[in-house]
Amino acid sequence: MKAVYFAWVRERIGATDEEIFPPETVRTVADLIGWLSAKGENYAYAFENAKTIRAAIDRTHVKHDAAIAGAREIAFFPPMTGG
Amino acid sequence: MKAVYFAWVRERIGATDEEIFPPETVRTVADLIGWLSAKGENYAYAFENAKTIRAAIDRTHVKHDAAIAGAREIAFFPPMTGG
Amino acid sequence: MGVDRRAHGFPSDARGGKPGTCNVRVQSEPFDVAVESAHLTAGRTDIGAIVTFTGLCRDEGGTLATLELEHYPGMAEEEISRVAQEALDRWPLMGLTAIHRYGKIAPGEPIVLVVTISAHRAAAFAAAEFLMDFLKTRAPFWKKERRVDGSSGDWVAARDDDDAAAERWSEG
Amino acid sequence: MGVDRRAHGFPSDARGGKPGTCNVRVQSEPFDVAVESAHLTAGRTDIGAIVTFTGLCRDEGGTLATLELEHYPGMAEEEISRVAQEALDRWPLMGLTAIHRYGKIAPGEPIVLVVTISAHRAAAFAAAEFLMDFLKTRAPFWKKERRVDGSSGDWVAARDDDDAAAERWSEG
Repeated sequence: MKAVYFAWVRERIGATDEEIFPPETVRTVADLIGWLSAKGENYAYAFENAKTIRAAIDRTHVKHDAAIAGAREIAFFPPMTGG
Repeated sequence: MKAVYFAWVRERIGATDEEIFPPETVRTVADLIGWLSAKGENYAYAFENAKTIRAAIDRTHVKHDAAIAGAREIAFFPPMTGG
Repeated sequence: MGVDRRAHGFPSDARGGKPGTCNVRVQSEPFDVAVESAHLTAGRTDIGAIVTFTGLCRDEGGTLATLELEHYPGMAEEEISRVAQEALDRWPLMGLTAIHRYGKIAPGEPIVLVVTISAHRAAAFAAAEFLMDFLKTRAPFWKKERRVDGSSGDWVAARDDDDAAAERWSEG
Repeated sequence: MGVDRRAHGFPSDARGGKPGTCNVRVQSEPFDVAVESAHLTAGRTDIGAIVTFTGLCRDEGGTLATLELEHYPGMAEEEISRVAQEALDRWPLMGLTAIHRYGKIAPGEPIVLVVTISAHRAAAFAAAEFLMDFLKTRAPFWKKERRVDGSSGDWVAARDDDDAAAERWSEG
Protein backbone atom coordinates (compact mmCIF):
# COMPACT_ATOMS: atom_id res chain seq x y z
CA MET A 1 0.00 0.00 0.00
CA LYS A 2 1.00 3.61 -0.42
CA ALA A 3 1.65 5.85 2.57
CA VAL A 4 1.38 9.63 2.05
CA TYR A 5 2.45 12.35 4.44
CA PHE A 6 1.52 16.00 4.75
CA ALA A 7 2.68 19.18 6.50
CA TRP A 8 5.06 18.59 9.44
CA VAL A 9 4.56 14.83 9.31
CA ARG A 10 5.96 14.99 5.76
CA GLU A 11 8.78 17.31 6.82
CA ARG A 12 9.81 15.14 9.78
CA ILE A 13 9.75 11.90 7.79
CA GLY A 14 11.44 13.60 4.85
CA ALA A 15 9.21 12.09 2.18
CA THR A 16 5.89 12.90 0.53
CA ASP A 17 4.95 9.28 -0.04
CA GLU A 18 6.32 5.74 -0.20
CA GLU A 19 5.25 2.17 -0.79
CA ILE A 20 5.07 0.25 2.48
CA PHE A 21 4.75 -3.47 3.15
CA PRO A 22 3.62 -3.94 6.74
CA PRO A 23 3.36 -7.54 8.04
CA GLU A 24 -0.06 -9.11 8.57
CA THR A 25 0.13 -8.50 12.32
CA VAL A 26 -0.26 -4.78 11.57
CA ARG A 27 -4.06 -4.59 11.40
CA THR A 28 -5.14 -1.08 12.42
CA VAL A 29 -4.04 2.49 11.81
CA ALA A 30 -2.63 2.52 15.35
CA ASP A 31 -0.65 -0.65 14.60
CA LEU A 32 0.70 0.96 11.45
CA ILE A 33 1.78 4.10 13.32
CA GLY A 34 3.67 1.87 15.77
CA TRP A 35 5.27 -0.12 12.97
CA LEU A 36 6.29 3.03 11.04
CA SER A 37 7.68 4.65 14.22
CA ALA A 38 10.12 1.75 14.51
CA LYS A 39 11.49 2.37 11.00
CA GLY A 40 13.80 5.17 12.11
CA GLU A 41 14.29 8.31 14.15
CA ASN A 42 12.57 10.48 11.54
CA TYR A 43 9.44 8.32 11.78
CA ALA A 44 9.63 8.21 15.58
CA TYR A 45 9.82 12.02 15.60
CA ALA A 46 6.88 12.39 13.19
CA PHE A 47 4.69 10.10 15.27
CA GLU A 48 5.96 11.03 18.75
CA ASN A 49 2.54 12.34 19.77
CA ALA A 50 0.54 9.65 18.04
CA LYS A 51 -2.76 10.99 19.38
CA THR A 52 -2.40 14.27 17.48
CA ILE A 53 -1.85 12.48 14.17
CA ARG A 54 -4.84 12.26 11.82
CA ALA A 55 -5.23 9.49 9.27
CA ALA A 56 -7.21 8.93 6.09
CA ILE A 57 -7.70 5.68 4.22
CA ASP A 58 -8.33 6.10 0.52
CA ARG A 59 -9.10 9.81 1.06
CA THR A 60 -11.61 9.35 3.88
CA HIS A 61 -10.90 10.34 7.49
CA VAL A 62 -10.58 7.33 9.82
CA LYS A 63 -9.91 6.81 13.51
CA HIS A 64 -6.84 5.01 14.79
CA ASP A 65 -8.78 1.83 15.44
CA ALA A 66 -9.79 1.53 11.77
CA ALA A 67 -8.67 -1.63 9.96
CA ILE A 68 -6.15 -1.10 7.17
CA ALA A 69 -6.97 -4.26 5.25
CA GLY A 70 -7.67 -3.48 1.60
CA ALA A 71 -6.38 0.09 1.80
CA ARG A 72 -4.60 1.37 -1.28
CA GLU A 73 -3.53 4.72 0.18
CA ILE A 74 -3.07 5.67 3.82
CA ALA A 75 -2.37 9.29 4.67
CA PHE A 76 -0.94 10.74 7.87
CA PHE A 77 -1.09 14.42 8.72
CA PRO A 78 -1.49 16.94 11.57
CA PRO A 79 -4.90 18.42 12.46
CA MET A 80 -6.17 20.48 9.53
CA THR A 81 -5.73 24.25 9.50
CA GLY A 82 -7.50 25.28 6.31
CA GLY A 83 -10.40 27.66 5.99
CA MET B 1 -47.55 68.12 17.49
CA LYS B 2 -47.32 66.32 14.19
CA ALA B 3 -48.77 62.86 13.70
CA VAL B 4 -47.38 60.74 10.84
CA TYR B 5 -48.81 57.51 9.50
CA PHE B 6 -47.31 54.69 7.47
CA ALA B 7 -48.39 51.64 5.45
CA TRP B 8 -51.95 50.46 6.13
CA VAL B 9 -52.37 52.87 9.03
CA ARG B 10 -51.75 55.67 6.51
CA GLU B 11 -54.11 54.09 3.97
CA ARG B 12 -56.93 53.59 6.45
CA ILE B 13 -56.67 57.09 7.87
CA GLY B 14 -56.25 58.54 4.39
CA ALA B 15 -53.43 60.93 5.28
CA THR B 16 -49.65 60.80 5.52
CA ASP B 17 -49.43 63.34 8.32
CA GLU B 18 -51.34 66.05 10.14
CA GLU B 19 -51.01 68.55 12.97
CA ILE B 20 -52.92 67.36 16.03
CA PHE B 21 -53.89 69.20 19.21
CA PRO B 22 -54.82 66.63 21.85
CA PRO B 23 -56.09 67.95 25.22
CA GLU B 24 -53.84 67.76 28.30
CA THR B 25 -55.69 64.70 29.54
CA VAL B 26 -54.10 62.75 26.69
CA ARG B 27 -50.81 61.84 28.33
CA THR B 28 -49.55 58.58 26.81
CA VAL B 29 -49.32 56.97 23.39
CA ALA B 30 -52.22 54.71 24.40
CA ASP B 31 -54.29 57.78 25.36
CA LEU B 32 -53.49 59.35 22.00
CA ILE B 33 -54.56 56.22 20.11
CA GLY B 34 -57.86 56.33 21.97
CA TRP B 35 -58.31 60.03 21.27
CA LEU B 36 -57.48 59.64 17.57
CA SER B 37 -59.83 56.65 17.26
CA ALA B 38 -62.72 58.89 18.30
CA LYS B 39 -62.01 61.35 15.48
CA GLY B 40 -63.78 59.30 12.84
CA GLU B 41 -64.46 55.93 11.32
CA ASN B 42 -61.22 56.00 9.33
CA TYR B 43 -59.22 56.45 12.56
CA ALA B 44 -61.28 53.85 14.37
CA TYR B 45 -60.54 51.41 11.53
CA ALA B 46 -56.81 52.20 11.53
CA PHE B 47 -56.54 51.65 15.29
CA GLU B 48 -59.10 48.84 15.67
CA ASN B 49 -56.42 46.44 16.89
CA ALA B 50 -54.52 48.94 18.98
CA LYS B 51 -52.09 46.32 20.28
CA THR B 52 -50.69 45.67 16.82
CA ILE B 53 -49.93 49.35 16.23
CA ARG B 54 -46.33 50.47 16.72
CA ALA B 55 -45.43 54.01 17.68
CA ALA B 56 -42.35 56.20 17.52
CA ILE B 57 -41.79 59.55 19.20
CA ASP B 58 -39.33 61.79 17.40
CA ARG B 59 -38.08 58.83 15.38
CA THR B 60 -37.48 56.48 18.30
CA HIS B 61 -39.61 53.39 18.98
CA VAL B 62 -41.73 53.73 22.11
CA LYS B 63 -44.23 51.55 23.96
CA HIS B 64 -47.86 52.51 24.38
CA ASP B 65 -47.31 53.64 27.96
CA ALA B 66 -44.74 56.26 26.90
CA ALA B 67 -45.54 59.88 27.76
CA ILE B 68 -46.14 62.15 24.77
CA ALA B 69 -45.27 65.40 26.54
CA GLY B 70 -42.72 67.39 24.54
CA ALA B 71 -43.04 65.23 21.43
CA ARG B 72 -42.73 67.05 18.13
CA GLU B 73 -43.54 64.08 15.90
CA ILE B 74 -45.47 60.94 16.75
CA ALA B 75 -45.60 58.14 14.20
CA PHE B 76 -48.04 55.26 13.99
CA PHE B 77 -47.45 52.21 11.82
CA PRO B 78 -47.91 48.43 11.57
CA PRO B 79 -45.14 46.01 12.61
CA MET B 80 -42.16 46.49 10.31
CA THR B 81 -41.59 44.17 7.37
CA GLY B 82 -38.30 45.38 5.94
CA GLY B 83 -35.14 43.36 5.49
CA MET C 1 -41.04 60.33 0.70
CA GLY C 2 -38.51 61.11 -1.97
CA VAL C 3 -35.06 62.30 -1.09
CA ASP C 4 -32.19 59.89 -0.54
CA ARG C 5 -30.34 60.02 2.71
CA ARG C 6 -26.70 59.61 1.88
CA ALA C 7 -23.79 57.77 3.46
CA HIS C 8 -23.88 58.17 7.21
CA GLY C 9 -20.24 57.18 7.78
CA PHE C 10 -18.96 57.33 11.32
CA PRO C 11 -15.87 55.87 12.92
CA SER C 12 -16.09 53.00 15.36
CA ASP C 13 -13.63 51.53 17.79
CA ALA C 14 -12.71 48.03 16.69
CA ARG C 15 -11.67 47.15 20.27
CA GLY C 16 -8.03 48.04 20.21
CA GLY C 17 -7.49 47.67 16.47
CA LYS C 18 -7.54 50.42 13.87
CA PRO C 19 -10.81 52.31 13.94
CA GLY C 20 -13.37 50.60 11.71
CA THR C 21 -15.93 52.10 9.42
CA CYS C 22 -19.69 52.03 9.71
CA ASN C 23 -21.67 52.82 6.58
CA VAL C 24 -25.45 53.05 6.77
CA ARG C 25 -27.51 54.04 3.75
CA VAL C 26 -31.17 54.13 2.77
CA GLN C 27 -31.67 54.54 -0.96
CA SER C 28 -33.95 53.73 -3.86
CA GLU C 29 -31.19 52.67 -6.29
CA PRO C 30 -29.76 49.15 -6.38
CA PHE C 31 -26.40 48.52 -4.70
CA ASP C 32 -23.36 46.53 -5.77
CA VAL C 33 -22.17 43.98 -3.20
CA ALA C 34 -18.65 43.84 -4.68
CA VAL C 35 -18.25 47.62 -4.61
CA GLU C 36 -19.48 47.81 -1.01
CA SER C 37 -17.18 44.97 0.12
CA ALA C 38 -14.19 46.51 -1.64
CA HIS C 39 -14.93 49.89 -0.08
CA LEU C 40 -15.09 48.39 3.41
CA THR C 41 -11.89 46.36 3.09
CA ALA C 42 -9.80 48.81 1.03
CA GLY C 43 -6.17 49.13 2.10
CA ARG C 44 -6.43 46.66 5.00
CA THR C 45 -4.48 43.42 5.41
CA ASP C 46 -5.63 42.64 8.95
CA ILE C 47 -9.07 41.28 8.04
CA GLY C 48 -9.67 37.55 8.38
CA ALA C 49 -13.36 37.30 7.57
CA ILE C 50 -15.89 39.07 5.35
CA VAL C 51 -19.54 38.08 5.60
CA THR C 52 -22.09 39.53 3.19
CA PHE C 53 -25.83 39.06 3.37
CA THR C 54 -28.02 40.10 0.46
CA GLY C 55 -31.78 39.98 0.80
CA LEU C 56 -33.60 39.67 -2.53
CA CYS C 57 -37.15 40.17 -3.73
CA ARG C 58 -38.66 36.71 -4.41
CA ASP C 59 -41.17 36.16 -7.20
CA GLU C 60 -43.44 34.11 -4.90
CA GLY C 61 -44.01 31.36 -7.41
CA GLY C 62 -44.37 33.84 -10.26
CA THR C 63 -47.31 35.71 -8.71
CA LEU C 64 -45.40 38.83 -7.65
CA ALA C 65 -44.97 41.69 -10.13
CA THR C 66 -43.23 44.18 -7.83
CA LEU C 67 -42.74 44.94 -4.21
CA GLU C 68 -43.30 48.48 -2.99
CA LEU C 69 -41.22 49.35 0.00
CA GLU C 70 -42.45 52.26 2.07
CA HIS C 71 -40.15 53.70 4.70
CA TYR C 72 -40.03 56.38 7.38
CA PRO C 73 -37.41 58.82 6.05
CA GLY C 74 -35.00 59.92 8.71
CA MET C 75 -36.02 57.32 11.24
CA ALA C 76 -34.98 54.49 8.89
CA GLU C 77 -31.36 55.73 8.78
CA GLU C 78 -31.33 56.50 12.49
CA GLU C 79 -32.73 53.14 13.50
CA ILE C 80 -30.33 51.19 11.28
CA SER C 81 -27.47 53.27 12.69
CA ARG C 82 -28.57 52.41 16.24
CA VAL C 83 -28.63 48.70 15.38
CA ALA C 84 -25.23 49.04 13.66
CA GLN C 85 -23.75 50.71 16.73
CA GLU C 86 -25.08 47.88 18.90
CA ALA C 87 -23.35 45.36 16.64
CA LEU C 88 -20.08 47.31 16.87
CA ASP C 89 -20.39 47.41 20.66
CA ARG C 90 -21.10 43.67 20.90
CA TRP C 91 -18.52 42.16 18.54
CA PRO C 92 -14.90 43.00 17.66
CA LEU C 93 -15.70 44.18 14.14
CA MET C 94 -13.35 46.12 11.90
CA GLY C 95 -16.31 47.64 10.10
CA LEU C 96 -19.75 47.10 8.70
CA THR C 97 -22.03 48.32 5.96
CA ALA C 98 -25.83 48.22 6.03
CA ILE C 99 -27.90 49.39 3.05
CA HIS C 100 -31.69 49.20 2.74
CA ARG C 101 -33.63 50.15 -0.37
CA TYR C 102 -37.11 51.63 -0.67
CA GLY C 103 -39.52 52.16 -3.57
CA LYS C 104 -40.44 49.72 -6.34
CA ILE C 105 -38.40 46.54 -6.40
CA ALA C 106 -38.78 43.74 -8.96
CA PRO C 107 -38.33 39.99 -8.30
CA GLY C 108 -34.65 39.08 -8.35
CA GLU C 109 -33.56 42.57 -7.30
CA PRO C 110 -31.69 43.18 -4.04
CA ILE C 111 -33.50 44.84 -1.11
CA VAL C 112 -31.01 44.83 1.72
CA LEU C 113 -27.27 44.37 2.17
CA VAL C 114 -25.19 43.77 5.26
CA VAL C 115 -21.41 43.40 5.15
CA THR C 116 -19.34 42.70 8.26
CA ILE C 117 -15.56 42.42 8.55
CA SER C 118 -13.55 41.05 11.45
CA ALA C 119 -10.33 39.24 12.28
CA HIS C 120 -12.29 36.02 12.86
CA ARG C 121 -15.34 34.45 11.31
CA ALA C 122 -17.47 33.97 14.44
CA ALA C 123 -17.82 37.72 15.05
CA ALA C 124 -18.47 38.49 11.38
CA PHE C 125 -21.20 35.83 11.12
CA ALA C 126 -22.87 36.69 14.43
CA ALA C 127 -22.90 40.43 13.75
CA ALA C 128 -24.35 39.95 10.24
CA GLU C 129 -27.17 37.75 11.59
CA PHE C 130 -27.82 40.18 14.44
CA LEU C 131 -28.01 43.11 12.02
CA MET C 132 -30.49 41.28 9.78
CA ASP C 133 -32.65 40.13 12.68
CA PHE C 134 -32.93 43.70 13.94
CA LEU C 135 -33.32 45.32 10.55
CA LYS C 136 -36.30 43.00 10.07
CA THR C 137 -37.97 43.88 13.36
CA ARG C 138 -36.87 47.46 14.09
CA ALA C 139 -36.12 49.33 10.86
CA PRO C 140 -39.24 51.24 9.73
CA PHE C 141 -39.93 49.67 6.33
CA TRP C 142 -43.14 48.11 5.09
CA LYS C 143 -43.61 45.89 2.05
CA LYS C 144 -46.67 45.95 -0.19
CA GLU C 145 -47.10 43.36 -2.91
CA ARG C 146 -48.30 44.10 -6.44
CA ARG C 147 -49.49 40.94 -8.19
CA VAL C 148 -48.92 40.00 -11.82
CA ASP C 149 -52.71 39.71 -12.26
CA GLY C 150 -52.93 43.47 -11.68
CA SER C 151 -54.39 43.28 -8.19
CA SER C 152 -52.73 45.50 -5.67
CA GLY C 153 -52.07 42.66 -3.27
CA ASP C 154 -51.54 43.06 0.41
CA TRP C 155 -49.22 44.55 2.92
CA VAL C 156 -46.81 41.81 3.92
CA ALA C 157 -47.58 40.63 7.45
CA ALA C 158 -44.83 40.63 10.06
CA ARG C 159 -43.60 37.11 10.85
CA ASP C 160 -43.55 35.73 14.36
CA ASP C 161 -40.32 33.90 13.59
CA ASP C 162 -38.63 37.21 12.79
CA ASP C 163 -39.55 38.42 16.27
CA ALA C 164 -38.25 35.15 17.71
CA ALA C 165 -35.01 35.55 15.74
CA ALA C 166 -34.50 39.02 17.19
CA GLU C 167 -35.45 37.85 20.67
CA ARG C 168 -32.65 35.30 20.89
CA TRP C 169 -29.99 38.05 21.03
CA SER C 170 -31.32 39.30 24.37
CA GLU C 171 -30.32 36.11 26.21
CA GLY C 172 -27.16 36.06 28.29
CA MET D 1 0.77 18.53 -5.70
CA GLY D 2 0.26 20.59 -8.81
CA VAL D 3 -2.80 20.13 -10.93
CA ASP D 4 -6.04 21.99 -10.29
CA ARG D 5 -9.16 19.98 -9.75
CA ARG D 6 -11.90 21.77 -11.62
CA ALA D 7 -15.55 22.49 -10.95
CA HIS D 8 -17.23 19.48 -9.38
CA GLY D 9 -20.76 20.56 -10.19
CA PHE D 10 -23.56 18.23 -9.19
CA PRO D 11 -27.27 18.80 -8.90
CA SER D 12 -28.98 18.81 -5.55
CA ASP D 13 -32.60 18.63 -4.51
CA ALA D 14 -33.64 21.91 -2.92
CA ARG D 15 -36.48 20.11 -1.08
CA GLY D 16 -39.25 20.48 -3.56
CA GLY D 17 -37.91 23.54 -5.38
CA LYS D 18 -35.94 23.64 -8.61
CA PRO D 19 -32.80 21.56 -8.32
CA GLY D 20 -29.97 23.66 -6.92
CA THR D 21 -26.33 23.72 -7.83
CA CYS D 22 -23.34 22.65 -5.80
CA ASN D 23 -19.95 23.95 -6.92
CA VAL D 24 -16.82 22.76 -5.16
CA ARG D 25 -13.37 23.83 -6.32
CA VAL D 26 -9.81 23.60 -5.06
CA GLN D 27 -7.47 25.90 -6.92
CA SER D 28 -4.31 28.00 -6.61
CA GLU D 29 -5.69 31.09 -8.38
CA PRO D 30 -7.70 33.77 -6.57
CA PHE D 31 -11.48 33.77 -6.95
CA ASP D 32 -13.98 36.56 -7.53
CA VAL D 33 -16.85 36.63 -5.03
CA ALA D 34 -19.10 38.64 -7.36
CA VAL D 35 -18.58 36.23 -10.27
CA GLU D 36 -19.26 33.21 -8.06
CA SER D 37 -22.42 34.78 -6.58
CA ALA D 38 -23.69 35.78 -10.01
CA HIS D 39 -23.03 32.27 -11.34
CA LEU D 40 -24.97 30.68 -8.49
CA THR D 41 -27.97 32.98 -8.73
CA ALA D 42 -28.14 33.41 -12.53
CA GLY D 43 -31.63 33.31 -14.01
CA ARG D 44 -33.42 32.74 -10.70
CA THR D 45 -36.02 35.01 -9.11
CA ASP D 46 -37.00 32.66 -6.27
CA ILE D 47 -33.98 33.37 -4.05
CA GLY D 48 -34.54 35.40 -0.89
CA ALA D 49 -31.11 35.26 0.71
CA ILE D 50 -27.49 35.11 -0.40
CA VAL D 51 -24.78 34.70 2.21
CA THR D 52 -21.12 34.89 1.25
CA PHE D 53 -18.18 34.17 3.51
CA THR D 54 -14.67 35.09 2.41
CA GLY D 55 -11.71 34.03 4.53
CA LEU D 56 -8.64 36.20 4.02
CA CYS D 57 -4.95 35.90 4.82
CA ARG D 58 -4.18 38.27 7.74
CA ASP D 59 -0.83 40.06 8.01
CA GLU D 60 -0.55 39.16 11.73
CA GLY D 61 0.49 42.63 12.79
CA GLY D 62 2.77 43.03 9.79
CA THR D 63 4.93 39.98 10.63
CA LEU D 64 3.55 37.65 7.96
CA ALA D 65 5.11 37.69 4.47
CA THR D 66 3.13 34.84 2.94
CA LEU D 67 1.10 31.84 3.90
CA GLU D 68 1.83 28.53 2.20
CA LEU D 69 -1.18 26.30 2.00
CA GLU D 70 -0.47 22.62 1.51
CA HIS D 71 -3.35 20.34 0.61
CA TYR D 72 -4.12 16.70 -0.09
CA PRO D 73 -5.08 16.72 -3.78
CA GLY D 74 -8.14 14.64 -4.49
CA MET D 75 -9.15 14.26 -0.86
CA ALA D 76 -9.53 18.04 -0.48
CA GLU D 77 -12.20 18.18 -3.20
CA GLU D 78 -13.88 14.99 -1.97
CA GLU D 79 -14.02 16.10 1.64
CA ILE D 80 -15.39 19.54 0.79
CA SER D 81 -17.99 17.86 -1.45
CA ARG D 82 -19.01 15.59 1.44
CA VAL D 83 -19.43 18.59 3.75
CA ALA D 84 -21.35 20.42 1.00
CA GLN D 85 -23.69 17.46 0.57
CA GLU D 86 -24.32 17.41 4.31
CA ALA D 87 -25.27 21.09 4.18
CA LEU D 88 -27.65 20.44 1.26
CA ASP D 89 -29.23 17.56 3.20
CA ARG D 90 -29.65 19.63 6.36
CA TRP D 91 -31.01 22.94 5.04
CA PRO D 92 -33.42 23.89 2.22
CA LEU D 93 -30.73 25.48 0.05
CA MET D 94 -31.14 26.41 -3.58
CA GLY D 95 -27.41 26.05 -4.10
CA LEU D 96 -23.96 26.57 -2.70
CA THR D 97 -20.41 27.23 -3.80
CA ALA D 98 -17.29 26.33 -1.83
CA ILE D 99 -13.82 27.24 -3.10
CA HIS D 100 -10.55 26.68 -1.26
CA ARG D 101 -7.16 27.86 -2.49
CA TYR D 102 -3.74 26.29 -1.98
CA GLY D 103 -0.18 27.47 -2.60
CA LYS D 104 1.39 30.83 -1.73
CA ILE D 105 -1.06 33.43 -0.46
CA ALA D 106 -0.16 37.01 0.52
CA PRO D 107 -1.77 39.06 3.31
CA GLY D 108 -5.05 40.55 2.14
CA GLU D 109 -5.64 37.79 -0.41
CA PRO D 110 -8.65 35.49 -0.18
CA ILE D 111 -8.18 31.86 0.91
CA VAL D 112 -11.66 30.40 1.08
CA LEU D 113 -15.11 31.26 -0.20
CA VAL D 114 -18.52 29.92 0.72
CA VAL D 115 -21.72 31.15 -0.93
CA THR D 116 -25.15 29.83 0.06
CA ILE D 117 -28.53 30.70 -1.44
CA SER D 118 -31.97 29.98 -0.03
CA ALA D 119 -35.51 31.33 0.10
CA HIS D 120 -34.91 32.52 3.67
CA ARG D 121 -31.97 33.91 5.56
CA ALA D 122 -31.85 31.46 8.46
CA ALA D 123 -30.95 28.51 6.22
CA ALA D 124 -28.41 30.51 4.20
CA PHE D 125 -26.64 31.77 7.33
CA ALA D 126 -26.66 28.42 9.14
CA ALA D 127 -25.39 26.49 6.11
CA ALA D 128 -22.57 28.98 5.49
CA GLU D 129 -21.41 28.76 9.10
CA PHE D 130 -21.69 24.97 9.05
CA LEU D 131 -19.63 24.78 5.85
CA MET D 132 -16.90 26.99 7.29
CA ASP D 133 -16.78 25.12 10.61
CA PHE D 134 -16.32 21.83 8.78
CA LEU D 135 -13.94 23.14 6.14
CA LYS D 136 -11.77 24.28 9.05
CA THR D 137 -11.77 20.95 10.84
CA ARG D 138 -12.20 18.36 8.06
CA ALA D 139 -10.80 19.68 4.77
CA PRO D 140 -7.17 18.51 4.38
CA PHE D 141 -5.31 21.82 4.20
CA TRP D 142 -2.37 22.97 6.31
CA LYS D 143 -1.01 26.50 6.67
CA LYS D 144 2.66 27.35 7.05
CA GLU D 145 3.72 30.90 7.82
CA ARG D 146 6.65 32.68 6.15
CA ARG D 147 7.76 35.69 8.17
CA VAL D 148 8.83 39.08 6.82
CA ASP D 149 12.15 38.69 8.69
CA GLY D 150 12.97 35.80 6.35
CA SER D 151 12.43 33.01 8.89
CA SER D 152 10.33 30.14 7.68
CA GLY D 153 7.93 30.39 10.59
CA ASP D 154 5.76 27.60 11.82
CA TRP D 155 2.93 25.39 10.83
CA VAL D 156 -0.23 27.01 12.10
CA ALA D 157 -1.62 25.04 15.05
CA ALA D 158 -5.19 23.82 14.98
CA ARG D 159 -7.46 25.81 17.28
CA ASP D 160 -9.55 24.18 19.97
CA ASP D 161 -12.31 26.68 19.35
CA ASP D 162 -12.54 25.53 15.73
CA ASP D 163 -13.19 22.01 17.02
CA ALA D 164 -15.78 23.40 19.42
CA ALA D 165 -17.43 25.34 16.59
CA ALA D 166 -17.73 22.15 14.52
CA GLU D 167 -18.93 20.17 17.55
CA ARG D 168 -22.01 22.34 18.10
CA TRP D 169 -23.62 21.08 14.87
CA SER D 170 -23.85 17.54 16.24
CA GLU D 171 -26.37 18.51 18.92
CA GLY D 172 -30.04 17.80 18.43
